Amino acid sequence: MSSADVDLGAHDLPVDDLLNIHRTMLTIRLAEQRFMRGLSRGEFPGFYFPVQGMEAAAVGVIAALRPDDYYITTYRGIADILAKGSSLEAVFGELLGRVTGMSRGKGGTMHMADPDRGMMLTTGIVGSGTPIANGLGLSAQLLGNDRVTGVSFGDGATSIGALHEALNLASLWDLPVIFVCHNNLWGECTPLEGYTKTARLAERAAPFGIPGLTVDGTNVLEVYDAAAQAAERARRGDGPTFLEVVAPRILGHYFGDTGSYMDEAAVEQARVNDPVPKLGDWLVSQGHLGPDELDTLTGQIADEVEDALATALNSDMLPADELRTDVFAPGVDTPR
Amino acid sequence: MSSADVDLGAHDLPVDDLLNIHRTMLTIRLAEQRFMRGLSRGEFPGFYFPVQGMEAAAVGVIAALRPDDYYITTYRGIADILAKGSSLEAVFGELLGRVTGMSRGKGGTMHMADPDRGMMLTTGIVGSGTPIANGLGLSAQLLGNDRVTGVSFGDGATSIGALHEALNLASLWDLPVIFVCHNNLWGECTPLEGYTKTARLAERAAPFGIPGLTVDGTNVLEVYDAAAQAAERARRGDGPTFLEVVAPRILGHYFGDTGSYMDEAAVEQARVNDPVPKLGDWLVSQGHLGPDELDTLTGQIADEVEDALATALNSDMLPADELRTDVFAPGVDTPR
Amino acid sequence: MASIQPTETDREMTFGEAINDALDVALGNDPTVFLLGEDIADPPGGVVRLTHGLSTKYGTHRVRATPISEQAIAGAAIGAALGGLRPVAEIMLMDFMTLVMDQLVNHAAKHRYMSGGTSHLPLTVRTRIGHRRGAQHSSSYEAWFMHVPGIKVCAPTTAADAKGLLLSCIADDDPCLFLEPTPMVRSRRRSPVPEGDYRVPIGQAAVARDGSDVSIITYGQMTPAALEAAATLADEAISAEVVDLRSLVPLDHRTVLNSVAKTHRAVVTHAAARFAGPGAEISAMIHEELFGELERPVHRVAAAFTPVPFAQSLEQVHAPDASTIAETVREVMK
Amino acid sequence: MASIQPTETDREMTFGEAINDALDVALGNDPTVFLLGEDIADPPGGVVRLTHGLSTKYGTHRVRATPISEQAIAGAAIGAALGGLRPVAEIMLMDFMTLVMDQLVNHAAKHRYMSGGTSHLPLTVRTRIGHRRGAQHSSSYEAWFMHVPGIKVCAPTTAADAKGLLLSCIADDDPCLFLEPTPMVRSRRRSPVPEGDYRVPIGQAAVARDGSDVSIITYGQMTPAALEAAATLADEAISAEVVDLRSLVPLDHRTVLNSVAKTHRAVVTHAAARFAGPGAEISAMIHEELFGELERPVHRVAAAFTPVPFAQSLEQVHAPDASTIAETVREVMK
Ligand SMILES: Cc1ncc(C[n+]2csc(CCOP(=O)(O)OP(=O)(O)O)c2C)c(N)n1
Ligand SMILES: Cc1ncc(C[n+]2csc(CCOP(=O)(O)OP(=O)(O)O)c2C)c(N)n1
Ligand SMILES: [Mg+2]
Ligand SMILES: [Mg+2]
Repeated sequence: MSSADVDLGAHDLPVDDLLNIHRTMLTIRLAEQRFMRGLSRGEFPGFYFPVQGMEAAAVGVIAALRPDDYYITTYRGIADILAKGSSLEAVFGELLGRVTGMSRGKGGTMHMADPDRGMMLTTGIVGSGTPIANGLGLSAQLLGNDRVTGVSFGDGATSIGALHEALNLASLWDLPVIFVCHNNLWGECTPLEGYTKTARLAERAAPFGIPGLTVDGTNVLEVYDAAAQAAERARRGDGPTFLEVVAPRILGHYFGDTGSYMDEAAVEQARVNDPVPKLGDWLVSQGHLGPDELDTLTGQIADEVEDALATALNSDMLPADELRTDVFAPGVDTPR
Repeated sequence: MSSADVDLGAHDLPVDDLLNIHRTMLTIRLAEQRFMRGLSRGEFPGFYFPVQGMEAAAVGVIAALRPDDYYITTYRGIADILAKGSSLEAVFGELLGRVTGMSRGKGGTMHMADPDRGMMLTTGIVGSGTPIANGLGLSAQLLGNDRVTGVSFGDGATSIGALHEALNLASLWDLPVIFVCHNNLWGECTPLEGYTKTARLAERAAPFGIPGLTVDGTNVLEVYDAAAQAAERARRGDGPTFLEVVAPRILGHYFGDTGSYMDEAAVEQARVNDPVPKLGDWLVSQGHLGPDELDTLTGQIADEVEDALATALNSDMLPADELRTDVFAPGVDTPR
Repeated sequence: MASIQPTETDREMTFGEAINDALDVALGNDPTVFLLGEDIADPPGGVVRLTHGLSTKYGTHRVRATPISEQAIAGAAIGAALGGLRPVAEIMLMDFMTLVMDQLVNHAAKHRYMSGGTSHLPLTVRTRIGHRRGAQHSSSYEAWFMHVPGIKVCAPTTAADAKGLLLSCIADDDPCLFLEPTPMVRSRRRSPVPEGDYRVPIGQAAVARDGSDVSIITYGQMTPAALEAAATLADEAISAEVVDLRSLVPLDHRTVLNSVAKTHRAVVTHAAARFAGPGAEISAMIHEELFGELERPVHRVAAAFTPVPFAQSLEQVHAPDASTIAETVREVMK
Repeated sequence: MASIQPTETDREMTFGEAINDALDVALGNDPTVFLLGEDIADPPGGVVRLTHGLSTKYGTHRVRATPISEQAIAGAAIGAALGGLRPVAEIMLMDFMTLVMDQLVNHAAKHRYMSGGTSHLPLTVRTRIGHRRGAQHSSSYEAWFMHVPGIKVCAPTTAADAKGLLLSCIADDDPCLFLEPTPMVRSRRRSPVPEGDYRVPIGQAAVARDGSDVSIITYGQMTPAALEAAATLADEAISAEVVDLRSLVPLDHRTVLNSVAKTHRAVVTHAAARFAGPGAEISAMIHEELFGELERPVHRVAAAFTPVPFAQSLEQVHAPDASTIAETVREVMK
């Protein structure tokens, strides 16, 4: 099977926007592949949580937001982070613990923050970003600006109590928050049906009076539309939306996890639905992109990725005397 | 208005059971009134969370359980505890911190446990009993007995994350647990509509595939029927039920809280629906109890209450050398 | 942000009124300050009325009653701080802080560091300790937070310090935990509190009573007991200096060490358990820094290693009081 | 429950295999034992395969994979213990223990006391520490739990102790926290572990190396570093005794004090932060109990007061290692 005969449906997004979305998705894909190749080859040490298969789920949502909107993501956040506008250098730098990383290497893989781009926080704790998103939403409400906050979390995070507290509060206060559930059907090695009887995770929002949408996360246009609708609702002051984006996991939980416990046929099906070629092929089929252009673009991005990685690898790690800075504001007498 | 013209509907419970239910409710009422009178008069120091108005909500559920079923309650637990079979002496003793208390006075008002009667734990932390109830349910499941576990919590506890984690797990594992939400329409000084947009709290159970029932908590027979149905389901191995028992609060949050922030008309209405006279009057109207018998019973129970309180007041508090016992099993070398 | 001494413009306030006043000043001066917590809006204006009147004055958008959702409260405070506000969250009691450890420890305290200093969280969490309502409503876990890099901890005793430290916490660019001892909150005693935006710097201890024979190091609810003990001891010709730490992080080592270097004897006392409690750090630090200068080992007078008992007979002997402190001081003076 | 010395029937195991073996023995011997935690069933049998094979052998009713719901896991363990079982719950990492503080501290630890001894909770919580995966996956908060009356804390270093202490925890009638350091769990080194129901008593330290000049007090992941330091120092004619605490609560004061009474010098080291860390209690205790008998103040070698940094350049200097320990010992020997 091939994804060439895919039909993403009609869409009235300007072609430039479609191309930008595609470029971002392709960048995420190539950056990830390059980084994992480096890890397998032992070019550098590190650990990594792959996003392959969820590029559309991430980019589709964030494309529907404004640059000054806020976002919170998880350890599996590279797609969100690049979509939100962080540079490849800043991402690679952080993954590698270098001073050129967006947090100068102190946060690392699971803790990327790029406040200038609205990427406010990355959590390594399942579900914990959701109550924090409410606070960002509240800040917009109290400051009287119309920024929207998106927060992504995995399907497994729906088992976490904090999410439900967050949903209730967001509903009560009509907070401009989009709860983006990246449902890849797995929490580590446990499949969705192994940890809940909830058939459709977006149902969890219903008792709180929050609209719960479920979309095909391999179709970036469908994701975009749902997110645009949620963002509009939030910006209007009508409150939160729960957006479940289903994008089956293709790789293991972390780099190095072979996913041997996953059903092969399902993984194969997920590969067929791989959102990145799906969008690329569709753009070609629609005449928005020539087949050669796609190749050229791929080459171009691969070069950018290579350059950014080289920049990161060529930059230093913080010197030991930076160990004790940034615990408190500068000048505070920090315990030894 | 009077509650005399109340209609509790037909019911096929044996009259003796009905009379026992009534006796328990009346005992709770009189015990509470006596204890609060003692507090107001300065007979003894202490603090207390009244249950007036929720006697039917508590007794109706527990009457539908077996004596060897498990229960977990909250600081507002005296109705549950007496219904589950603890003696007035053990309850007063604990409220007063005496050695005759069920926990020898170490636990006190908010921490009554009477394991011999299946009253396993009282929590002072809103919502925290619910995950623990799952464990009791699990123990029955793994030990292959058919004990059911009930856990009561307030309406305010529905805002707590732990409850939602507990619901998901109970659903997943088909645990024999009844989640009894004592909805008195208030969490401390905040009314229900002040903290959630959920119209009917039992809806919270739906996404987990748990049946959610809502009953009039001032009608003990309606409560009983719903609880009996939930208990049967649990005992059959079909899993948990969420049982919302609506019993509007009549008094303040704690003894001493005048409830000045509560709407007077609503309180008045709650008084009219007071479940204790409602059941008494109904029993009289059905001919199950003569009007004189009701008076005699009231006098009898009042005497029992008085005696039990006297016993408690006449008993000692633990001597200071018991301060450091019971931290660990006897004999463990406890830090100073 | 130097410490301002009480002036003519002082007003007599209870500890609770001083907290209310601090919040009032902060809300009045800085539009980015807002409060959130359970039952904090009018009525009732807080279960012990510490926020009374504030929602009426500043609106329920700035003094926000929340559902009973401690994790949501803490998370909202963090997010709001990220969004440019200065949230002041109330967690009713220290025992309920157990519910926000992930938000506070994993997220709030670590954020500045994890972001390499590119982002920070100016937020304050107020909570009450020493409530005396049984094992789940009375605990003192401040030692936990001392051990968490990235969060400051204040534990005032006087009304003026309560106001001055709370205003400093709110203005601070780091997460601050502000402890309010129930005995102080319940006290009807009034003492002078400076008007306006009065600040007490975080991390400065106060010598609450001068002395030369022995140093009693304490904070929060135990300071009055330490002062009472010192007064008793004065009658026995023992001159006890009382150091009120006021902040636990940063801890004012200098004031502690200066005092003990002078007296050569120290007693540390608190209402938290002794084992692995705040006094462990203080005792270790004194011994390590003033090795060879002490006449006697540091003594710790602290709560028994038990949950807080309910029975009054046990509750009374669970934590130290003026007489157990005085007794220990006499021991140390031998 | 006396400590059984390794015998002929020992088997060579890694630390991880010893834990798996302990769980296997407990499940095999006692039908009331069961395990619960995220991803603990086959496949994969635990994210680091510590429970590998157990659900296949004993069934998924006794080796239960849970949703990602730490509060529900801890609560279920408490309830199951109340119902007569001996649950062994896994919380994947110490950092996630922040989510179960209410259940563990307010409920599990206090239950025996609050019930006046009429009820108790035989439950074990296993968790990993020292994972080295950035600020939210690497923390060492064992000091918090030392300060919580009612919960025992074990921190083994060797495979044999891991097995013996875990079996003791499971058989214990009180809540026990069992710490598994990632460096040990990852280690492929095998050492002899007794077969069967081997128990190491909770609350007994081990003298991991005899010495006469100085005592290095440590536990868990730092013990190997302490031993390495001692070996290095031996070449410099410094005879360092290494005390591996093994349990933090109860803490084996006697073994510590005996050692230091002999050497008159002590260095305490751990991977937790120094300030208000476990070493604070140990240092304070040694100074207080052996006042006047020390040649030098106790030195604490511990992690910097910072969240755990990600960059290797910082991570490497964040916590102590053999060389920083040795350096401090040299200082103390001056
Ligand atoms: C509270 C908490 N518990 C456990 C973990 C360990 N853990 C890391 S990722 C993960 C699975 C999360 O699954 P999901 O939310 O579906 O996200 P995904 O990894 O699939 O993107 C788990 C259990 C954690 N980080 N936080
Ligand atoms: C986690 C937690 N937060 C706050 C409190 C303080 N508190 C005690 S009772 C109560 C209100 C609870 O309301 P609800 O659950 O409806 O029970 P009710 O008191 O009405 O029976 C609150 C907020 C607590 N005990 N636990
Ligand atoms: Mg997932
Ligand atoms: Mg209520």
